[in-house]
Amino acid sequence: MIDKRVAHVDAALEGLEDGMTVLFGGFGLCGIPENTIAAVRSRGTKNLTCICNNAGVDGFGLGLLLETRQIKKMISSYVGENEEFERQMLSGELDVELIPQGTLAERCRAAGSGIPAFYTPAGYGTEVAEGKEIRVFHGKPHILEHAFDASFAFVKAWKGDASGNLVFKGTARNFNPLMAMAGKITVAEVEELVPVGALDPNNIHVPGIFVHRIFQGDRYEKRIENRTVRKRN
Amino acid sequence: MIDKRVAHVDAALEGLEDGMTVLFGGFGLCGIPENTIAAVRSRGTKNLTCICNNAGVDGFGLGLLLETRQIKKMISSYVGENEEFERQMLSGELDVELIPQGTLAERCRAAGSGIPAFYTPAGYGTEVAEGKEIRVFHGKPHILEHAFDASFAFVKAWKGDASGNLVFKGTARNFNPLMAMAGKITVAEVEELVPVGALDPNNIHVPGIFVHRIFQGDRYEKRIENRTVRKRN
Amino acid sequence: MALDKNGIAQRIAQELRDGWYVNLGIGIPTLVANYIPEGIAIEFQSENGILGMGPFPWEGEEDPDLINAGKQTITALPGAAYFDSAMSFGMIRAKKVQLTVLGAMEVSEYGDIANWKIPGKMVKGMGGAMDLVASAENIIVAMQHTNPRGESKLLSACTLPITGVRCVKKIVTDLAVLAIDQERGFVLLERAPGVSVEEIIAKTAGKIVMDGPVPEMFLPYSAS
Amino acid sequence: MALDKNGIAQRIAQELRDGWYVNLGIGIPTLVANYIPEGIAIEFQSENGILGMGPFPWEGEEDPDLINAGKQTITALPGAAYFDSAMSFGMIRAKKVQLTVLGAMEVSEYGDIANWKIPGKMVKGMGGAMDLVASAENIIVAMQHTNPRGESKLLSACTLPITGVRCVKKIVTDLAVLAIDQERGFVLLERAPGVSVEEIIAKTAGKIVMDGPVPEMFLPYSAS
Repeated sequence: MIDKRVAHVDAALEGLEDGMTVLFGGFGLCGIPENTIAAVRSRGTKNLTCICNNAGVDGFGLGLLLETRQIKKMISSYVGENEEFERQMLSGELDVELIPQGTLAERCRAAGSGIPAFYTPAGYGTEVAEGKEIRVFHGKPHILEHAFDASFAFVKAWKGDASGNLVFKGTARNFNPLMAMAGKITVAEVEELVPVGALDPNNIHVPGIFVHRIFQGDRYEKRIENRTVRKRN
Repeated sequence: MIDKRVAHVDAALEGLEDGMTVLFGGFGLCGIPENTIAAVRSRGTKNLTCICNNAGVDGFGLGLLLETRQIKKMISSYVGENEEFERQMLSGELDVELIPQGTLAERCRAAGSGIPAFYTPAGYGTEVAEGKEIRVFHGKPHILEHAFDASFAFVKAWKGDASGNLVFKGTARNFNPLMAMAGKITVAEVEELVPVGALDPNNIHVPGIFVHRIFQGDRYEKRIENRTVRKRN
Repeated sequence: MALDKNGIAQRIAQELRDGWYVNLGIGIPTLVANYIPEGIAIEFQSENGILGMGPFPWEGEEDPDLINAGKQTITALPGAAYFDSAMSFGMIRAKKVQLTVLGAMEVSEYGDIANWKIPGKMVKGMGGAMDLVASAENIIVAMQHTNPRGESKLLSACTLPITGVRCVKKIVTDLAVLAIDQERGFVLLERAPGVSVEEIIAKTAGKIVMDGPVPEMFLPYSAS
Repeated sequence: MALDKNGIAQRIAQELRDGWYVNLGIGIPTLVANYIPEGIAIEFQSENGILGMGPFPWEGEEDPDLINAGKQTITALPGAAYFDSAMSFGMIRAKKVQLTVLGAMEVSEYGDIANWKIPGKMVKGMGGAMDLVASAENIIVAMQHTNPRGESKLLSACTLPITGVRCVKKIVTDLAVLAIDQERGFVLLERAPGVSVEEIIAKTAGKIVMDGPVPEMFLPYSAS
């Protein structure tokens, strides 16, 4: 068993440098690596290009790194719900690249699968396709898209073990497994670090080979962005 | 809940016609759809193009359909261990296309993911690359490969439910999930059909949306090709 | 009388067929789930990674690890499955989802759709919309017939940056049901109760055609 | 004295480093697992879909649902994971596997490898070999130095259809350890115990170079 455990989140960030491209798992505030985001903020690493489906909200998620101007560029599919983000974007302090969500997911998966490029129909005929190769397959135009190239991936799982195997819960899975596959160095924080052998090998979402550093996070807030409920009578 | 159950394997094969291209899950004899293979044999469907990593052995697996000359062409990565196969191939009765195993897997995954084509390094510089587009990414040549286009996928899972969700055991997973995703009509046979709700939604290997017909198989032989053991003292 | 949001959702729900997997966008499309015809089985997919999405949770039972693509807390029905975003968009691109319902700012008479960007305004992004419209074979747009300034949202050509080309199959607005015919433009199929063909034509900027008399929609529930 | 198969495997095992994921091909490579140096952690990947592969099962404990890529019954160690073939070759192509050991019929002085096809003979297929050699950054070939007819398997150029180009980094044969240098050819690094440089040169058809005296391999176990 290859032991991927690091004692503390700071050790997990060793080698993270200004100007790097990094992946952050999560969809909205669901399944985001809360401890890692806080540690990146403390570390003060600057000029990051962040690939993340969303950009957090004011004061939480990646919003924390926007506050401190640590992010130079965001590559996302949807970035609403964040005033500081909007301010930085409109003032030109922050560079933003918006790409279709499925393409974002597939570019992560491609990076983690040794597929340098693939064709997708998403965005054909739109400004997303500008400057990109178009090719027709089965009568339908497709765009050539490329795998991401990121130095670090920061993901959050529900459970994990010392060998780096990860398991996710509910829709907190989202981009996390794909980004875990895509990082040159993948850092996984887990709600619960379980003993090796405790996870069913049939039900591992990310095999440990993709994970380089793992630690148990603490004090998860798990904020809900849009609380919708049925009223009890 | 959309109910995918069919009462019997014969109903699961409705629409299977001579000359179709079909996917068969399994690696060697591990995880093969035994009941479905037997039913295809009984049905007598001819001139099939079979995409399967291997071609079974004499008298078992796809060997059963070779015996009855129901297969016109095999698309596989490895086809040893089968005398009847060898005879038909050398006599020219059977057409054989050999492709790298990872490319075979990825072409299934692409079909089930709406990716018409992708680049892979596998086979560059070999006869596998002949006639195919070569493109260099990051200084390394890659081959353009296309998604499969198959009418039926026949897979075998460990457990499944009426809504078509599938779970696999051990290395009997192999190509099964990918082929399940790739079929225009996907037929899943399972060792155990469990009540809807009995499978943990976190641990579904193939979501039911990919499965069109499901039934519980019986009398699984699960032959072992290469029995290797440690002797007890 | 023009339909309200629930009326639009209710009319769209009549398009559902037994055994369909359906992806509902944010806004009016979400309401479609409230009007599933009896006797048919439908499963809802949300592109952040769930099949078998159920209703909102009871108060106090919200799970932050269980949301839909609109980031709303949801529940999962028996037989549900969770998966990652690559598999989610894989099934979308592979056309395993039979119906996609989404909102729009503009639709052209060729079925182009614009729903993600207004030049000069803060752009939030396309989310999964471009993947959905580029992939789905059956796209219904749910929207108001005109914008708040009273201008038609059904145009000869979109003026806003588009989300997808020639992809919309049908449009249900507060005034009408229209199909897209690549040769002929908007085909007026049904009118909202009490709304005249003349009003619909007046409020449709794109080319509009009819195949004979245009019936009123049939809305079994009250359209309020 | 030329090494036997276990000697070759034993010498290759010295190349293993702590924390590596390793894919072992069929034949001699499989034996490498028997000689893992003490104090280092290695995990074995088998391309049919397992990480954390263990030894063969005890007699009577074979599980038909648990095999390796050679279709042999195996076991899984604590911390193992099963996955599908796309993910398996995904991790291979993405270079997550640090070392691949496989057999060969021929290797050229540029590191081309031929190990899947002999024209005129029944061709069984390349299995996963083409994916492995096209992807891995660290490929060691385990083979006999000469074929059964006594002809060198280390050539200027492969005569058989190749499996991959310029991919082999190191070769361990019954006679020698050689590295591939794209500029210079086979670099003779080590001799089997008692085997002379002259014999190795005589049995190597490709260009062979040396950087000074060539030491004997160090094999801590008896090489039998």
